[in-house]
Amino acid sequence: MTIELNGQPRSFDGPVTIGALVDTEVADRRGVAVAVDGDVLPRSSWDTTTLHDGTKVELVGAVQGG
Amino acid sequence: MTIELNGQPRSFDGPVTIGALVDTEVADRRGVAVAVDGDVLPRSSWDTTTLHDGTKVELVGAVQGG
Amino acid sequence: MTIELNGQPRSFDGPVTIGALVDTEVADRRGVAVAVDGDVLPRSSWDTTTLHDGTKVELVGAVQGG
Amino acid sequence: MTIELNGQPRSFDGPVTIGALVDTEVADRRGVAVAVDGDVLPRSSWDTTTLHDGTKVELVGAVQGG
Amino acid sequence: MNDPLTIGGTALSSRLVLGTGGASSIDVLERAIIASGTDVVTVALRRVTDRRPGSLLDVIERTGVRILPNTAGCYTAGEAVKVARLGREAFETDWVKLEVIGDERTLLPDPIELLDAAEQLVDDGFTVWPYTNDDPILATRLASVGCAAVMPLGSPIGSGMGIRNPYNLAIIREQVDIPVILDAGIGTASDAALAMELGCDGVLLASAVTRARDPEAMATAMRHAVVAGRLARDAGRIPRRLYAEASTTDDGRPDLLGPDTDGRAG
Amino acid sequence: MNDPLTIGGTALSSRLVLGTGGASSIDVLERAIIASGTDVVTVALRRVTDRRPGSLLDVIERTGVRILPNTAGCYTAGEAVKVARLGREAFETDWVKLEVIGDERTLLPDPIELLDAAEQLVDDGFTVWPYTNDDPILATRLASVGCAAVMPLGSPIGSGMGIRNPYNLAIIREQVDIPVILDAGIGTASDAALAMELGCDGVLLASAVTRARDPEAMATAMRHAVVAGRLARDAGRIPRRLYAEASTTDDGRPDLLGPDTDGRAG
Amino acid sequence: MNDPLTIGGTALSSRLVLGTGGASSIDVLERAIIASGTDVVTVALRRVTDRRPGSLLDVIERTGVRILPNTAGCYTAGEAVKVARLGREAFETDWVKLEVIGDERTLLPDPIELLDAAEQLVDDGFTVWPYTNDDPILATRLASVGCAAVMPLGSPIGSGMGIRNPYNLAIIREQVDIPVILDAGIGTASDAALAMELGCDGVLLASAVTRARDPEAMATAMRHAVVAGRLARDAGRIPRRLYAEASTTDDGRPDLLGPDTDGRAG
Amino acid sequence: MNDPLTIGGTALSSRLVLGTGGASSIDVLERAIIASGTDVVTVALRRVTDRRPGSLLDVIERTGVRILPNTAGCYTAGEAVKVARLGREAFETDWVKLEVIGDERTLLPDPIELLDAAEQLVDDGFTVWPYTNDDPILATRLASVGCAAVMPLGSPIGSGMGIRNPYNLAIIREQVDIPVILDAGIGTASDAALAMELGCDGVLLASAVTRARDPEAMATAMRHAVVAGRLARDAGRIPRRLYAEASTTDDGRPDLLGPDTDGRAG
Repeated sequence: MTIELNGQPRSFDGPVTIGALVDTEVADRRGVAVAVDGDVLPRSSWDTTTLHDGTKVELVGAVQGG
Repeated sequence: MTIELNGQPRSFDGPVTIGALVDTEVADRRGVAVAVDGDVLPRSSWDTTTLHDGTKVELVGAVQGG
Repeated sequence: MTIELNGQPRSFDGPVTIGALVDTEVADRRGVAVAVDGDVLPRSSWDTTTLHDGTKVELVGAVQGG
Repeated sequence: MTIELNGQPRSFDGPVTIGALVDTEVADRRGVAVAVDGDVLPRSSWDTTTLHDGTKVELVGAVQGG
Repeated sequence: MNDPLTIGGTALSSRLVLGTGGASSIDVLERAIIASGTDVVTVALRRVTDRRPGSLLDVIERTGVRILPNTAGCYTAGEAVKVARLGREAFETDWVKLEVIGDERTLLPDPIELLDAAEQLVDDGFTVWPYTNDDPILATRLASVGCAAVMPLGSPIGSGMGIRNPYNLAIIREQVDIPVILDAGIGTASDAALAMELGCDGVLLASAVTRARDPEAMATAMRHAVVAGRLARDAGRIPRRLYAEASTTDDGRPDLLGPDTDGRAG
Repeated sequence: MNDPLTIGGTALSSRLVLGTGGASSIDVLERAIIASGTDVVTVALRRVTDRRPGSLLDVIERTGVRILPNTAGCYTAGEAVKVARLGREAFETDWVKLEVIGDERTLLPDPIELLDAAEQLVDDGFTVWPYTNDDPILATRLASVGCAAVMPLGSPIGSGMGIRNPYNLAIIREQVDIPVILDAGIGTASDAALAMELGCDGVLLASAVTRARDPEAMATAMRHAVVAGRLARDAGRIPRRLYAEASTTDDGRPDLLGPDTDGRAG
Repeated sequence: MNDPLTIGGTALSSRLVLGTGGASSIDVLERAIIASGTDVVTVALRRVTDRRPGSLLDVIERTGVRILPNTAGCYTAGEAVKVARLGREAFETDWVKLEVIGDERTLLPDPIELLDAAEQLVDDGFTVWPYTNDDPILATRLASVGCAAVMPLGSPIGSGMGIRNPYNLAIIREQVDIPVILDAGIGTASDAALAMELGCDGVLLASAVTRARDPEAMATAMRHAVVAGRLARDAGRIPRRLYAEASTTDDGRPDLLGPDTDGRAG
Repeated sequence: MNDPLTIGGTALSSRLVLGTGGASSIDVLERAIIASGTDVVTVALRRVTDRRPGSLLDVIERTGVRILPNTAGCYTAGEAVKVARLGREAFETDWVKLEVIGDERTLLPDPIELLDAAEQLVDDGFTVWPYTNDDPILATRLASVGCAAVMPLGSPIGSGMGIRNPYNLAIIREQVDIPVILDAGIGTASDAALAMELGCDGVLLASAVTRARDPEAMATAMRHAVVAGRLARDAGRIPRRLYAEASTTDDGRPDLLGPDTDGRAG
């Protein structure tokens, strides 16, 4: 299964949840957020939402900004 | 038949056109315009448009303005 | 003997020093200064300088000022 | 005889007037003025004033200026 | 100068547009129009109250200027569109000075209603001259919907405060490729000259002339000021410097040392 | 306009005085003089370096303007007095633009040396036009010693910074009863117009014209600007207000309520 | 001072909001946050590029300030709404500094997209702090759709040009009854003080501190400046006058006439 | 801050000097002195009219501030010199705020009399703080005759017009190597901060505090403002730019395209 994470392709075998994806990317979940196929996914749904082939995921975190 | 001209009631017996109404109000048709029931009436239709009971007519002319 | 103090005539009988004059005018000598006939008189000379008939004395003190 | 003209030495044999000096320097006398040893010499005295050894002459003319 | 301002395909020889509001009499207005040298005057529409509303039109015809009908007093796009259409019927012109006001105290334009009305009127075939604030973004949007010019304010209508934010006008001039006409806020001649120096293609003013103590003299002043500012813009001004730059050379200064000078002369 | 400026008994039809410094060529200068419409130009004196120093004078004679000799580059009263006398001999005029500089970087006048020189030259029969700073007290003192005019700066010579302190100029205009001519700092046309609006009787400028990209065009701009500012001053400008004042009446606004308006129109 | 700023029901003891953009390092930022005394800092969201994006959050937690997520870089209402929702998920706050930009060179807000986004976010339960231009009409509309504050600019983001149009800020302050926070354009301490004197309830700045040569010192300066401006506003400043008013009485001046004075002393 | 201002060998911890004129009561003055944090207050001399002129001195002793006697009201050098000597006798200090006024309406200093008096007083051993106009040349001359500081005005005494010509102050700061203290014209806190940002070493003000509606609050505001301006000057402000500079990077902006966005987001 191949998804797109922040514009880059990523492959997995077997089902993966958003929560699992987040945990592979960042050391802790503070201050990050996720959009799936252009819609913001509430934090509460991360562990119950699974990725499908072609899913576009945006994973964002805090940066300095005015 | 009673119409409203610039917010004031006006009565007529028998049919009257907008053009006739305009001519009773101003010496010449230069620089004036008419709206009937909230819509602007083209100059070309003045003589073919007749008033009905309750018609609301706005007759406006040029004034100094910035 | 008549002198002029701050533009007003003042009379005395017998010799008077500037120091004595100052003491009759103000409760203490802090923050006051004296000019005699247009020249500033050092504090140290007040008690050794005597008035003469017609002497013009200016006695000034601190006021609020920008 | 050596004089100084505008800071440069100039030698002449025999007597020379300011007027003659001016005429050797400029094509016409319009718009020029002369100072001799630091003092301005009236135009009217040019032809009656002669140079002496060591005389300092300033000869100035019109230039663009704000 | 042979330097016309072209708006909606029409070339205007004067870069000054005169608003007719505020004149104490029709005669004063006529003399001001003539003195200003303008080619275009604004006119408003109100309910007819006498049989001869035409005297203003007579002045306009005598002076040979064009009419730019305005939508003064409108607060919504819908209302402004209708008043623009009334103007088209009354004066048989598709020109309109579009005003959609957001607040009666400041008479500042409402950006949302203004853009909406501008779009409707352009679609309806009008040559739209929108009175706008000095926001470069709104000016760009007005240009992109097809307005013939943009008319940013210098300061509120009739305030005489001149140009409060010259930077915004300079940015607008850079960002749109249609004529920019300063509208509102001019108080005196130097304001009009400054507007042109900032790159405006023209100036529209009313109160500064009509409410001056001597409208005819002020109209003449404004005519000269707009020409002066336009020429100065094109002439390429000197740069600003914190310090001085001598306009006279120091070379060849005479040595005039004498008893009464102190040596600094050298 | 038939509104001459009279200085030292001479009536000048133009209120613009042109400094000749900074022009790239004598031809450029001649065209600028003509375009400016001025009656008076300033000239400096320097050591003669060629046999024909007269070309500048030829231009001045052709254009029919008067010469105002200056004392540019002097740092002391004694030196300035001598240079003024050289000018009198060179040009056979008792007019002098008196400059006594205090610092070469800012070219600002030295108030003490300036007043001293002015007094000496007035006593010697000169018609003294002192270049001064914008201090109203010094201006009053220059007037009291008999100067024919005072010429306060707007900003440093050649800086193009315009009028940095309009208040001082307004105060000077109120406090002296001789002509006030703004000298130095003008960068563009609106600066010259503003100077006149503040009450100045004339404007003297050099670099703004001679160093502009197109001196002839800028000279024309300045001619218009000075006329514009003078007229505007006399025409009585409208007051400044924080808020707007409508130039179109609200009376008689038509009622155009319809399905596509939201009711705010009433 | 015990004079809190209350926004969306939250009382803030400091009236200074610090943007975190532009700091050369996280340590510099931390010292600046502490020196500024602020209670609130802005934060942006970008794609995660390393496993530990948290260091900025650690600073925020250590300093005990609140997070105001922004929507920097959005050009449309739809995009800004989504970024706001990302911020809510990331930081578990319903606060949002709403930015919808209309042009990348000026970074000025797009009034139409901004109002649209503000309305959507208010409906979605956000406490909306919109970054807006200085147009009083747009500010009024933002207030009317339920924004918690309005944040007009003084000049473009990062320009350091200060407050270009103080009049508009004063009018905004009069016309809305929610907090007005000056956002963008502050260059130095006097700009921040002036903003408060004009009636702003707070100041938001980033570059002025983070890009100063010494961010910690400038942050301290801004803390004092905001307090100074707030106090001065409330203290009731003296009126401006063209002329002087003596702060020392003339009554009782001594008569010191003597040989070395002239008669003016009396 | 540990950043003392040293004048005539005395280090002052506060850079604010408070004039005592204009306070409605001695108690109001005392609270203002304390709130301002100043180390120095000015005092004038007038004919004694009651037996206890000392209450002002009591306040000064209680608050522990130093006295800077002034020569307010003098119009000639001779008179000012005598008043300075009276002050030395009255307060046993060789400090003097030298004022020599040229005109009672503007209270502007007379440059010629001022320089003359300054020279006499320096020769007589005084530490001279001259109140001067904003002319850099006069400031340089005052420094060259040995004044301990120069105190240029921002605008006329009591006018509250702030700093009318910031350029002159900046030039003065560059051209003299003694302390520059802005004296006169301050109206509100941002004026004081600006003075320090321009490079002034201190600020002297009276009416701005004593005639404010709440003198104690304004004194506190001025204390903060002077600290803010000083820190900002030293912190190195960001440069001014006509256009924006983003404080948030565009790198890593998420792609949130969806049905409700219009594509500009990319």
